[in-house]
Parts: sequence; structure tokens; C-alpha cells
Amino acid sequence: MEQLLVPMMCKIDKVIQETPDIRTYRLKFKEEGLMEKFDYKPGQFVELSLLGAGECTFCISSSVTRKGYFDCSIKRAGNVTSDIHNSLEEGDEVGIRGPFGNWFPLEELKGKNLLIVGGGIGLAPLRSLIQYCIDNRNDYKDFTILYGSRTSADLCYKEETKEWQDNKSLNVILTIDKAEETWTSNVGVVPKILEEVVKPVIENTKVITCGPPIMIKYTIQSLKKLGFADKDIITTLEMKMQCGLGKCGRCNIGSTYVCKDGPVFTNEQLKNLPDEF
Amino acid sequence: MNVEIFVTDKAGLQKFYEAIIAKNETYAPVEKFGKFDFKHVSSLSECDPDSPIEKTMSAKPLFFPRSAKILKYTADSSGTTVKETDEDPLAGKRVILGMKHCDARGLQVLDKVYNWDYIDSDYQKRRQNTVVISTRCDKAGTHCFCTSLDYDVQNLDAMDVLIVKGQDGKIFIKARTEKGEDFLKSNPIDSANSKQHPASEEEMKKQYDAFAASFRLKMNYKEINENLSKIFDTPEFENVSSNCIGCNTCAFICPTCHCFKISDEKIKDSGVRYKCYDSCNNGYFTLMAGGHNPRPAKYRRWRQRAMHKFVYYKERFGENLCVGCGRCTISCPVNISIFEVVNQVAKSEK
Amino acid sequence: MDYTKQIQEIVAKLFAEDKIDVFAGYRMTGFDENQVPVLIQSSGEVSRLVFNDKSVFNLCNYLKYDHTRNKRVGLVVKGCDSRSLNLLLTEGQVKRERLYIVGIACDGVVDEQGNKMQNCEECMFPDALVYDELLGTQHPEGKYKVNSDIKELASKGLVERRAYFEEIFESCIRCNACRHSCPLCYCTKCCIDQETSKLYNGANNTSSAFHALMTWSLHLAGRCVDCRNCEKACPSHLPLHLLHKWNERVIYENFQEHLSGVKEGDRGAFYKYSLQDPDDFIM
Amino acid sequence: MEAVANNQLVSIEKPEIVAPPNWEPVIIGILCNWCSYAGSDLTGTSRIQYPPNIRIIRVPCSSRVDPWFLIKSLQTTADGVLVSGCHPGDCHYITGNYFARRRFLVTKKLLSFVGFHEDRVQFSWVSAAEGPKFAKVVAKVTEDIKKLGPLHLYKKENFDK
Repeated sequence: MEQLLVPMMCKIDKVIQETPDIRTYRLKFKEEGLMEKFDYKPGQFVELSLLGAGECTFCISSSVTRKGYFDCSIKRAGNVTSDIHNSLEEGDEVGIRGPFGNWFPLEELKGKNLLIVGGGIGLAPLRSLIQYCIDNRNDYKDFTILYGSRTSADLCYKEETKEWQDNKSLNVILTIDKAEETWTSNVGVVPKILEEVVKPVIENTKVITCGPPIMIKYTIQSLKKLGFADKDIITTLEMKMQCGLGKCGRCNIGSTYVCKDGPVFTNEQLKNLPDEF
Repeated sequence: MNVEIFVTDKAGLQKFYEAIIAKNETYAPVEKFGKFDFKHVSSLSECDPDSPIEKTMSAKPLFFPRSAKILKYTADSSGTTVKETDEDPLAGKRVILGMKHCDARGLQVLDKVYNWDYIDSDYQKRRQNTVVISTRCDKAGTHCFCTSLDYDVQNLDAMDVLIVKGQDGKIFIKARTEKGEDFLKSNPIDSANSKQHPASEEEMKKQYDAFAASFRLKMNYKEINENLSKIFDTPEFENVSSNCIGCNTCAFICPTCHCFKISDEKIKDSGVRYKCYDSCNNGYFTLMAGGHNPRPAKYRRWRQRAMHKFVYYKERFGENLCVGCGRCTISCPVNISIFEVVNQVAKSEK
Repeated sequence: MDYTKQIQEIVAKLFAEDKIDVFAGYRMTGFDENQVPVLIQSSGEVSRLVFNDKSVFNLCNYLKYDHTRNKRVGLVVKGCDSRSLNLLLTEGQVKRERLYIVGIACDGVVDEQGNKMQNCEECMFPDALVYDELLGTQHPEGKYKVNSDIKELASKGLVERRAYFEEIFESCIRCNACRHSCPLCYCTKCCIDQETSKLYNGANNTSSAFHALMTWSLHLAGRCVDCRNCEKACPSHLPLHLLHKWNERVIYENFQEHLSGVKEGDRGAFYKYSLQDPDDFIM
Repeated sequence: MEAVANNQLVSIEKPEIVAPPNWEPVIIGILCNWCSYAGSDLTGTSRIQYPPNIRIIRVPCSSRVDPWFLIKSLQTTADGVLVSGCHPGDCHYITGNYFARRRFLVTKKLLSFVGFHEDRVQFSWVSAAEGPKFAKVVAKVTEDIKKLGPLHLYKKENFDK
């Protein structure tokens, strides 16, 4: 066990300040050859450790189709993440274990319309999927992205969302909670925009959503109202984890280990879990 | 069942123990402050292999240590170097004397979680290199209920050598596994009558029956397991947990609790990362950095504990996590009994 | 010492008059002579309450949990418990008007083997010091006695003492039960809790145990009331009272016979000073 | 104690630990900003020599010194700790050192109770004008701790001396 818990060292290639409290760290393995072997799927997560401060779970926010690096987007929230924000710069080293967990059901999504609903930092795991799908665009039909945050400053991946907006094969809708002077796009919380602006086609569509717990709750409610089946709503859960290996017991929800059986669940699976997430 | 049963007496057993300690790396219960903990011993006088169950800590720390080093690191201008940790002190060939049956069962249960998906090689190594010599208790403790759970106390695969104290000072020693057989071959019992007795088998059974009859606590495990799995939302959990002070002792001394945390100890530019025990009764156990806590209230944590022991683990791995040793009840400062709790909850209406 | 009947009557009356929302008392375990603390929410449960010389646990501990927060609470206190309650009142942790205190003039409680507890043998204040109602006959105030274990240990040599305490710290399993069971440890973030403390992220090993127990006992120095909840909670049966009693002795002998929680409004020894404090150990 | 007879320096708490040749103790000096730190400054500017074993940490007031500082010092590098502040009555914050004094006494006594030699932690009042006294205090503490030998109690595991 102790050996499984030893991380591989990574170098920080680039630090991108996404919003005042979110940074994206572009990482490369220090040891040669590891980067090529590091194979992951959208939705999986890694354990990133700042030695001396601790270890935290982060989803990989880039796709394996973009070779040579991987991204982790980190929001300043607790002890370790503050330390990461305070002390890590380009060229510094962090430990990485992973990838762990399951992934978005890529095979199942093939030939389907995709509706991606994200909020705040919740776009990070979705970005991995979006990048993957853009790189395999022909496998999927209509592709809609709805992304919202509290203010325009809190929107992540600004450059990239612009690219997505310019991409003719994608339908990208951005929204913020409260009106701002310079903001020309939609205003309103995500579930409201989902019902009033997006008006998704229900047939042959899979919805993938991620965001703060409260947003997911209301998004799922409005999706149900719109007529989506539970099995077509896919979300990724957040739980406190320490090992990622199905041993430490923190991510237990009932008899489910989020780190092994998740973090990607359909709403159908979630309904069978005890209400402890 | 053509295994030889050795019959000896008390003096013979003492000699047997002494020979083991002299020849092998041996761990046995050693008393400190009125509590027995498994420690490395070099003579029989230091330890007491027949320590009472109420006062004996479980043998879990010999397989899943209270704090294990994961890595050492040093950082300098050229980067961070992760160093190998020292050799695992528990990985060598060793013998454990005086392990209780419930602890042996605990190991069997832990095997499941450590051997699914990612295999914990360190734990496995410790298990493989250990010969477990388990003595059957003469009498049940006040809080024991091992006989009423989902396993057969007499036949546990984790016990390599079984010692049973029969009537008239007769002591039966029997190897239960190949490892145990080999061990008995290399550590022969002096002055033992080593023929196979069908009668001995019977006498051992008799001892078990007397032992099983001495239990104060008995539960209908199947019914409790079924009922508990249905009543997740019962308010009874709030009642039974109201006087819990959340001290975490129960998890730390439990022979099957296996949750851990990873913590770093840092001094200047170097540090060590440890894996140490943690408890689900701790409010911070599931608290996430953003402030969201799936189990903020005490009763939710208690529910997790009780359900994990009696329902979830069974669902997932097919075994009951609680082994019925009663240690949590003995150590609880406010005398909350998990036996009482699950019985009370299982009886409650949804 | 058996006040079961009186307490049941009092609590029934309190519920009838709607003076309290919850009452903290003791009930029998149901299978042996020992008792379990119980929080009673309605008059229907009053018959479960008992009080006799097995009522050991200090109930002031429950004042820090959600079940009693912002509620009108009734509770039973013995002499030592009332001292801790006094401190909680002084430190602003509980409001006097929300409490209904049934004080006991305590004859001493016994441990699980039936022997009188050591702290009761040496108890200076067996009667509840703060109460709304006092049960039993009052005792004369005791005299300060140096704990016999402390006397014995202090007379030993340095190396011997070091070896003895090394055993204690080695046997500690770092479950923090001592902290959680202490009525005076009400901080929501504690410096010996590894998860909340940025000061100390240690393992469950000896050096961490030393750090934790020393820091903890120094935080309780001049406040500890010797109720021995910590010792009851310790799964390794460590003699934690040694640290506390030693501090108590140092403080009593050097700081104008300070004893914690005796007077209402009197804070811990470290919250005040005197010009007469010893200065000779400082160069 | 036989080892002492052979002129070998051993740890007083743990006689089985022998000091390496040319061992020099490490002493952590926690000094209050207003008096003792200024005093140590004066010692330096007056070119008074004192042993180099002391590593100085500046704190706002001796009352800022949590007993935890002493415990952590002793658990890591230090063989001894010196805490120094303003003379009673001279505290920059009026009463800080009176409170500190109580804590120091209890900490010192408790440490000595659990098996640290009394002289492992020492305290002094040194004012900003007492440069020579500071040098004397440091010399005395260093000498005391040299006699006690290296400290090897409850050291953190990753600590390499």
C-alpha cells in the first residue's frame, strides 16, 4: 500500500490564472517516457500532492488527445489548495498519483447529441470531455455547452470558451448570475437558462453536468422537468478522498466507493445511493 | 480433516511457547498500564498469551500500523527528491502468540478490502510472513458477541495454529493451514501425545460449546442485517447517538476499522509522509475544502459507522465488518454498545 | 449515595413546568452496574434516570454539542463537575439562565471495579459549587493534598522519570479521546487535532503523542478540575492525571493557591498574574 | 553514569546516548523585540563575544511565546532553549511578561517532570541596555547545556541532525 501511495514527480510547465481564485497548472512528468505512458480518460482524477503540505484530489481538466502535458485546475479553497496557490510557480514540482476512478461513458455517448452543463470550477472535468469530443468531433452529433458562473470574472478558461464559441460545430452558451454592464450574453442561473434559452432536444441526448452541489441539484430538477430520463443525466461527484485506491474509506457512500465506482455517475445510480454526498 | 491434533498439558504449552519465542521473531500481548498490546517479546515472562479479551488491544497494528511511512523527501534548488522509506519493520517472518479468534477474523475481513482492485502488497507480505497462533477464549467477555455473527468461530482460515484448552488441563494444539503445519514441524511440541484422536476433536467441540454457552449477548444477525439495510432514514440513529461524545476511540481500537488519512510532517526542506489511522466519527472526516460536508451531524457519522459495519461491507465484500469483539464498548468513555445500538435501530420503525 | 428518586422527581417537575428542553443525566447500561450518560428530551423518559456512586462521567462535556446548544438544559453535577461548569460559565461558553443545575453533595464515586476513585479520595470540593438545587448533606471543605502518584514520581530520578513517561507517550495511540472527553476542551479547531491544526501535521507516533499531550495539558494547566474524564476515555489506560495534577501542584504552590473553577468569575491561572509570582528561576 | 568517568559526554536524560566528538549544542533563543533583542544587538555592536551556539528568533513580546514553541524546538533541532524578555515592570505592553512568567514556570516544571533536565529551558530578563548581561546569559546557558549533553527525546522522525 505504502508503495502505491508514493507519487511520481511532475514539473509545472505553465500556470494560467483563470479567475481570481482559480489557476490551471500545466504539468509534465519529470521522468522521461512517463508522459507518453500516462493514459487517462475524460472524467478521471489524480491525487496531486505538494510535499509537506498534503495531498488533494483534482480532476484532470485536459484531454489525452492533447499530447505532451495535462492540466489541473485548482481553486483556492482549503489548506492545501491555498498552499498550492501561494507557493507553486512555473518550474516547481508536485507529486502526482493516478489516474484514478471511472470516466464518462465515451462509447455510450457516440452518435448522441451532447448537452454539457457546467458551473464555476465544475467546468474543469467537463473541459476534458469537451476537448476529447472536439478532437473526435465526427463521433458525436449536436454539441451544446452551457456554462455559467456567479460573475463574468469567475468564468474559467476564457480563451478557450472563445475558441469554442468561434467553432461553428459547437453551440456555446455562457451565462452569469447577476447582470453586469459589459456583459452582453445571458443573465440568470444555469437551470433557468437551461429551461428558457437552451431548450434542449430530449431525444437521443445525453446531459453531462458538473458544478457546485446546489447547482447540480437544481439542474437535475429542471432536466427532469424538461423530460430527460435519469439514465441520460450524467454527473461527476465530489467526495473527500485520501488514497484514490478504494482503501481509505473516506469516499464511501453506502457500499459505493466514489474513487473506484465513480466519480462519474448517472442520475439513475445516484438515486440508489444514500443521501450523503 | 486429517490434521494431527497434539495433546499436551499446561507445562507442555509453556515449553512450546518458550521454544517459539527463542526460535522466532515473536509478538505477544504485553501489559502496560493495565492494557495488553501486541509487542515484540524476547521471553515468555514479558508477555501473557492468555490475556483477557477485555484488556487486550487488537492485533491489527501488526498488519496495519498506526502510522506507516509512505515516503521521505528532500527539496533543494535542483528540485524535489523522493527517497525510499526504511524497510518495513513488520514484513519479516514472525509469529504472533495469543491472538484472539475475533482478531483472526478481523484479518480475514481486512483481506477482502486490501485485495480488491489495487492490491496492497505490504499488507499481503505481512500476512504471508506471519504465523498466527490463536488461543480460544475460555469464557466470553461481557461485551463479546462473536458467535452470533455471520462466521464460524471454530474454523477461521486466518488462524494457522489453533490452541484449545480442554477439560482436565488438557491442551489441544492443531494446525489449521499449511503454514501452520510447517510451523509445527519446525517447532515441535515436547512431551505431546501427537497421535490423531477423533476423541480430541470431540473434546475441542465440547470446549467450544461451553464457550458458546457463556455468551451474554446474542443477536439474530440475519434479521438485523436485513432490517438495517432497509432503514437508512430512521430517526432512531439520532436517539442512539445523542450521548456519543465523538471521541474516535472506537475506530482506533477496532480490529477491522481500516480508514486512514495521509499526513505530512515537514521540517524546513524535508519531510515524511505518513499513513495513519482515522475515524469516521471525526467531524472533519468528510469535510471538503470548499466547506461542504456530506456528514455534518453526529448521527450521520454514527449511521455511517453502524451501517458500514453491518450492511455496506457485507453488500460489497460479502462479510460482516464487525467481528463482535466488543472492544469499542469496553473503550467507550460513555459505554455506548454497538450491539445495543444496532439492535435498537433494527427494531425501530422507519 | 443514591439520589435516583429525587432527581427523577425534580426532572419530572422541570418538564411539567416547561423549564428545560433537555436534561443530561445517567441511565443504567441495562446489563451491568455501570451507567451511560443520557440526554432526556421529554418527561416520558424520566424513569430511566439514575444517580448513584457509579455516575462517574462529567456531564458538562455535553454542553458543547448540538443537542444542548441554544437550548435550556438541565444537568446533574458533582463537585468536580460543578468546577468545570463554573469555568465554562466564566469563559462564556454557556449562559447561566439557560441552565438548571442539580448539584450533588458527592460522597465520591467508584470505578468499574468498585474502588473509590483516586480523585475522590483527595477531593477538596465534594459539594457542587454552583447549583439551583442541592441534594445531600454538605461536606466541610477539604484540605489540599499533593497527589500520591505525583509525590512518588517526583521523588524518582530524572532518568527513571524519563523512562516512565516515554512508556506513556509510546502507548498513546493518538485517538484524541482525552481531548474530546474533556469538558473544558470546547475549541472547534484544536491544535492537537491533526486535521484542523496547521501547527502540527504529525503521524500517530511517539513524538506526536508527546507534542499533543504536552500541549494539551499546558492548555489545561490552571483550568483542569480533575474530573478525570480523559482517563476514563483513554483506550490505553494512560495515567493522564499525572500531567494535570503536576501542573495543578506547581500552580497551587506558586500562584497564591490557585485552584480552578472554585469561584465564579475566576478564570484560569494563566489569565491573571501577581507581582509576587516567583521570579527566582529567571536569570 | 560510568560513561562520564571515561570523559565521554552523554545525554543526561538518556545515558546510553553518547555525544559525538566535538559536539556543540544548538540553542534556540527566543527574544522579545523591545528589550532582549535590542540587548543582543547591543552586545554585538559593543563587540562583546558570546558563544555562537544560539540561534535567535525575534518575537514581539515574551508573552507571545507559547509553550508550544519550546516543545517544538526541543523536538527538532534544539538541545536547549533560552527565552528572554523585558524586566518585570518594563514590558512594552505593560503586563505581558507577568503573564509570560507564569507560563514559563509551569512549562519548565512540566518539562522537568516528564524527564527533561531543568536547565534545558531557561529564562532571563535582559533589557536593551544590558549587552554584557546578554553575553553572560548566553555563555551560562551554553555551558549548562554542554554539560547536559545532546538531547534525544521525542525527536521528530525525519529529523536528521
